[in-house]
Amino acid sequence: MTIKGHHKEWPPSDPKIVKDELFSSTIKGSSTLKLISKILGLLSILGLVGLIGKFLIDGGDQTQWGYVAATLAFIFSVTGGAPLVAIAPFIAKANWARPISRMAHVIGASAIVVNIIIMIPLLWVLPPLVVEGARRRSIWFEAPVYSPHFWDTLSLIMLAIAGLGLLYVSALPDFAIMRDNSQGFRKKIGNFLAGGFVGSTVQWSTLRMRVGVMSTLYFFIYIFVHVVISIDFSLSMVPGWRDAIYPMAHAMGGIQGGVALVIILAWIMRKYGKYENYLNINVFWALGRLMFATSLMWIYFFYSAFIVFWYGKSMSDNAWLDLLIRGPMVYVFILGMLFSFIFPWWWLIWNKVRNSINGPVIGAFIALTGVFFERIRVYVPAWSVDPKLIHDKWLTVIPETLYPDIWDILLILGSISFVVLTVIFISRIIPFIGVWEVQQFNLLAKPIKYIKAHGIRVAKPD
Amino acid sequence: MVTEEKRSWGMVIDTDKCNGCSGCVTACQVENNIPLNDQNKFERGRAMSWIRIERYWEGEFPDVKARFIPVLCQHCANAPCEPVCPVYATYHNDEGLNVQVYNRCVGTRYCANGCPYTVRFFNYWEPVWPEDLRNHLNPDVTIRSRGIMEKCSFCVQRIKRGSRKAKEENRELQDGEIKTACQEACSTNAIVFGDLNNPNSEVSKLSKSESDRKYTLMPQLNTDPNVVYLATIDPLKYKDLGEKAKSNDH
Amino acid sequence: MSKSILGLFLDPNHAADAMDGLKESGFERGTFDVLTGTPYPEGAFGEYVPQHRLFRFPAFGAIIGLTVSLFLTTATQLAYPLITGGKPILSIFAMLIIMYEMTMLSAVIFSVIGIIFESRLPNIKPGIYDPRITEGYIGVVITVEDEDLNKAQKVIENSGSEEIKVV
Amino acid sequence: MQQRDNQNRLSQKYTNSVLLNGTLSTPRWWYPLVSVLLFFVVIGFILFGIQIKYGLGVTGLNRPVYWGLYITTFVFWVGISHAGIMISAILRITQAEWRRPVTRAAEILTIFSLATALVFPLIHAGRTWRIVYWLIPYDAARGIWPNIRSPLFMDPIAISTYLTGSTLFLFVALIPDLAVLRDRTTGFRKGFYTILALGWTGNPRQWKMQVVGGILLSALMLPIFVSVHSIVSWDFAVTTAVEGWHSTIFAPYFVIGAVHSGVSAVVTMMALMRWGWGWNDFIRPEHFDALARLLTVVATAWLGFTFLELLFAVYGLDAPEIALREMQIFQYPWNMLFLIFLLTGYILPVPMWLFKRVRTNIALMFWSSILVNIGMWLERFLIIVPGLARKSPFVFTWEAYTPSWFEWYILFWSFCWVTLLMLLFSRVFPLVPLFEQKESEVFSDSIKIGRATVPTIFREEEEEEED
Repeated sequence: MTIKGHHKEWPPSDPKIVKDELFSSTIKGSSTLKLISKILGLLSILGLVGLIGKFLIDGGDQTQWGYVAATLAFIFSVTGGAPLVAIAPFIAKANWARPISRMAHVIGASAIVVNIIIMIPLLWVLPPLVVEGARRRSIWFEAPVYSPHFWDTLSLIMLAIAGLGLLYVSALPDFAIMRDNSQGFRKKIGNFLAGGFVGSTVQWSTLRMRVGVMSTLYFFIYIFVHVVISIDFSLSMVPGWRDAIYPMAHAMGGIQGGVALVIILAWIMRKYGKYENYLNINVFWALGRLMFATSLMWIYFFYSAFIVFWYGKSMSDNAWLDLLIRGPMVYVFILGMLFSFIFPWWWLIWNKVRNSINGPVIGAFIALTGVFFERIRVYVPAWSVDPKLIHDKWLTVIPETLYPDIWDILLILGSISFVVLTVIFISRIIPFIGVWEVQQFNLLAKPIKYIKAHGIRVAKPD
Repeated sequence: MVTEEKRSWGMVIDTDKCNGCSGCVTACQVENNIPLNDQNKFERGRAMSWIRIERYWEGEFPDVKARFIPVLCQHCANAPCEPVCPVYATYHNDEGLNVQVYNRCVGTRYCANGCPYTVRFFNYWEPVWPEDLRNHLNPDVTIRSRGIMEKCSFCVQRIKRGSRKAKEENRELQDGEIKTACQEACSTNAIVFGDLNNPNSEVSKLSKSESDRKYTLMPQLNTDPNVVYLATIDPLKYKDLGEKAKSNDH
Repeated sequence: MSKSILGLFLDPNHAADAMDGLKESGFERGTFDVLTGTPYPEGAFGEYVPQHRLFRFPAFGAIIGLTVSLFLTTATQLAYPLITGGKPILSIFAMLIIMYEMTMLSAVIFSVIGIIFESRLPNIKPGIYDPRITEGYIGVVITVEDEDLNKAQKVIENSGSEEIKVV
Repeated sequence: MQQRDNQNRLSQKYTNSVLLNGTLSTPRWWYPLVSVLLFFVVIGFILFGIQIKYGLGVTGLNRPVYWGLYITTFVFWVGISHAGIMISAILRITQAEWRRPVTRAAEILTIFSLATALVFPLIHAGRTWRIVYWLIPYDAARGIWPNIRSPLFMDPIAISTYLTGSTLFLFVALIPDLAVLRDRTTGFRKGFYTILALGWTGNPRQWKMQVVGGILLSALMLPIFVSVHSIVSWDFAVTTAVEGWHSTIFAPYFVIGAVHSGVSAVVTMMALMRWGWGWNDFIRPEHFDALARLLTVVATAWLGFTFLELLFAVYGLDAPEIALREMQIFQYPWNMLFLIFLLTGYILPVPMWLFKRVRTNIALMFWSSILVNIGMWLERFLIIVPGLARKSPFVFTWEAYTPSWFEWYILFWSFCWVTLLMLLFSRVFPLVPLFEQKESEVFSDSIKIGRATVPTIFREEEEEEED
């Protein structure tokens, strides 16, 4: 555990160098990047085609829309979860997260368009609260019959606004730098976005205050979105499924995926963006720990629900087990269990793995796949329940396994590639590592020698 | 031929015949040495009766009907009371009985919480009988000390005695040979007790022939009880059923 | 006949100098050590950083606990198979909870044993020591043969020790 | 005596002299307080004996309210016990500096509250003298082992695991301070401490084991910490028969609530320690400030879980569940309890904690933390009892429940018991870990950024657990 090794990589202390290095990535674009973007663009178009095709063919039959719902749930929850990776350390005043907070915010803002696009046809097929005069059980009790459609859309839009706002307020100083140090349209953008930020004491304090407020706001909206969407788009479509922890487990899955996304992006930036000095091993170590913790949380939430149903043995309990565990999606369930918990747990439990560059990123890929399987495991059976049974006390007929058709596959590929494309696009505008964050980082933490021992001196403001 | 292992004791209660006379309650009290319920016990909600009559009013005044449901331990196959006991004081034996072993019980009262029918009773005090009743106690049944649970045992002492007798005379146990105390006391024969696994026993015959009236308490809990109820017949509502019920009576 | 010297310092830097001095004047590491009343950053005195195998202990403990609990939970149910509530005789999901607890328990117990063993406690003969070490003084101890006694003593004195004890 | 050395750090000499003032000398209030507590405790034991002799009729329990104040208090104490690991493990792993002065007190609170919690099943059981069949998994003469399928058997296993773990954790962290005591005592006590200190000298190897081992044990205790209250919650959650119990959210809901009440209990205790022993230099307003920030987050999360629990209670719109909630929230006296529970659990304290002036005011923090624990006790009461009182659709078996003075006294007894144990402990071992305190003094420093002086802390990379 010699420390000297770690601090070969440390952000340069000269602000000018920092600024130039970080902005370089927004300016220079390699040909491979262009090619990748083209491919992704093509795929995204195909995805749109898939969605439209799906709507034209299965528009009337909600039981066919499980995979679309799963895709939406997956994308909005993992991208929405990413900013929390920056928010939690911000609240806890943890210094290590400063280099990755910008990336987290960017990911949070990257899936807005996709979410809205997929939401539109889904709202069309989502049954209203009252079907054939009978009102189905939901969190909207006696509210108007289209409450889910309205509130879920609204909550998604709120999440989008909050994500953008968070990104904007935390990037303000960098826009100012852009305004001062670039020409052409970049200068214009910077001039427009920076909004006369010159870095006066007042502006800095308001900035800090704004970031704090936006972070808290974002967190609450994130939880709210998960509660309403997870219930309206899966839980309340299954008769007798009453599972109070499900929204929280859903949100936790999102956070797990968010951590994974941040790790992956950080790894790419380090490898291809040449940011070894900023994204050094300490960052990956801390993120690896988070990844490990979230994987444990997943099994904890799952088991809390499972043991209650398994022990209870009532009709609805057994229906839950039959539908979601040993039912149509049993193999997906096993895969999800492996990829969400068992593999990440056994991989990241080793300090040598966590305390490396490539270890956490492999774990991240595994966990991300796991979250995807989890969403499919829940949403597809929930949507393929026969709509006639929706008012029963408990589920009596377990639906058949539903396999994705060509449109579903197109949609899944397309939507994911569009999110990646958006991230690449944003990377052309603002640096993925906040310049002011790095300067703050340097101000508060630096490697020092204590008598003869090496370590870091971290300042704790207020 | 039906062997002992295969037995599954069960009961059919025809709520249409029950007139709520509470004879079964008294008989059970006497047969099973259940402590006397005085006023204080009732006031404090600690009265014990292994079988009780639940009474409901149906319809609006003036044409109100009283409905009675005799409720006793349902001897469920998926009994929620069994797995929660830390000391196996209650478990499912191979004759389909949900048995309570007084010696093992430490009185956590968890089983009572688990039971949806609230037919399990706890001895808050040491039971006492007035001097002149001491000699009336049933010698076949243990007196339960303070601090343990007790509940309907389907008169297990009678079952044991009956099967022992049959073994001694080495013959098959006849259906209806064993009668529970409540069954004997029932003036309208609303209660029938027997082996549900024996297709020729009266209980299985009844639950077959009357299948359209047959129901169990709280099916949503999936407890799979061994006590089957036959619904009351409202002649106006179910004419055909009414006919059938009459023909069954004699 | 070997003797041990204890030099008491108030200023950590002086203690560090003393350690350096001893190293330079050719005493091999392991013969001299530093005693403090509180953990200092590792290597603050250029002392010899000890290696340890602590992490083997909980792993071992966990394995033991898992096997024992697996055996117990299985055997106790099979020893007297009673059906309760229509649950299987070997109810895995109930067993898992017990196994989890017992695994963690034995992991904790073993790691505590490990901690005590790896810090070489209990230490029957603590050797030369001074109560003031728990008062903020920093002690530098060295065990030497008689002929090196003065040399070692010199080094410690020159590096500004408050007091020197020789036993 | 000089308090601060040339680098303006509290000198270790001063630290020793102040923090051992409860151990090497006896505070004036100690003997009177202990004797009073002892009196109440003894009465409690006598009452317990009476209950064993005459049976549980002495309580207010009935059918179907078979569980009452005893189980509520059991859950309450298990909840309080979550203070220790929350403070000393989680905050150690997240490297929160301000944890240092409270770690040990929190761990001791954990241990004693757990021990008390373990007593309650004994008090609660009908035949205490046969409890051994339940608690100890040994092959009894009857040839039957305890039923591992029963949550009531998982409880003792989990709790005793947690208890053993915390005790060992405490002992390991106690060794250096025992050495300090060994150096400052004479005669019999010196012998006692010498044996316990295992010949600690304070060389690098021993200190390294302290640091690394501390983190290792924290990482191992954390999963246990989460599991204990989850398993306790499953006592209720697996029961389908009782309305309002069969909910999947119980495990995390109970755990977060436990942290809420446990950390509040730590705040209460810190205030008492500061007042009782005058450790003003060590237990400082900023510690209360930090704990209050933590509590605000925890309490809000807990409120979210409470909301979900209620939401899904009515989600099904089943008549019995509605009847239960109707009584719990709208019927007297339950509505009063529910109101008090909401007020004291969240509505009153948390807004107070939003102001730094309150967070740094010891007296206010003391009272607000007391409020929280009143609320949390009521929470458990409102979960356990109404569900039983409105059990199952058989309305003829519904009953009310008024605890007897007997039960109230046992509740009071448990508080006296824990306090007594803590006081006795404080007479033998230091309540504030001396070496942690000294370590923070050594590691902390301050730098000037421009004109502002910012406190800093020296961090070395730590190893972590590998299994």
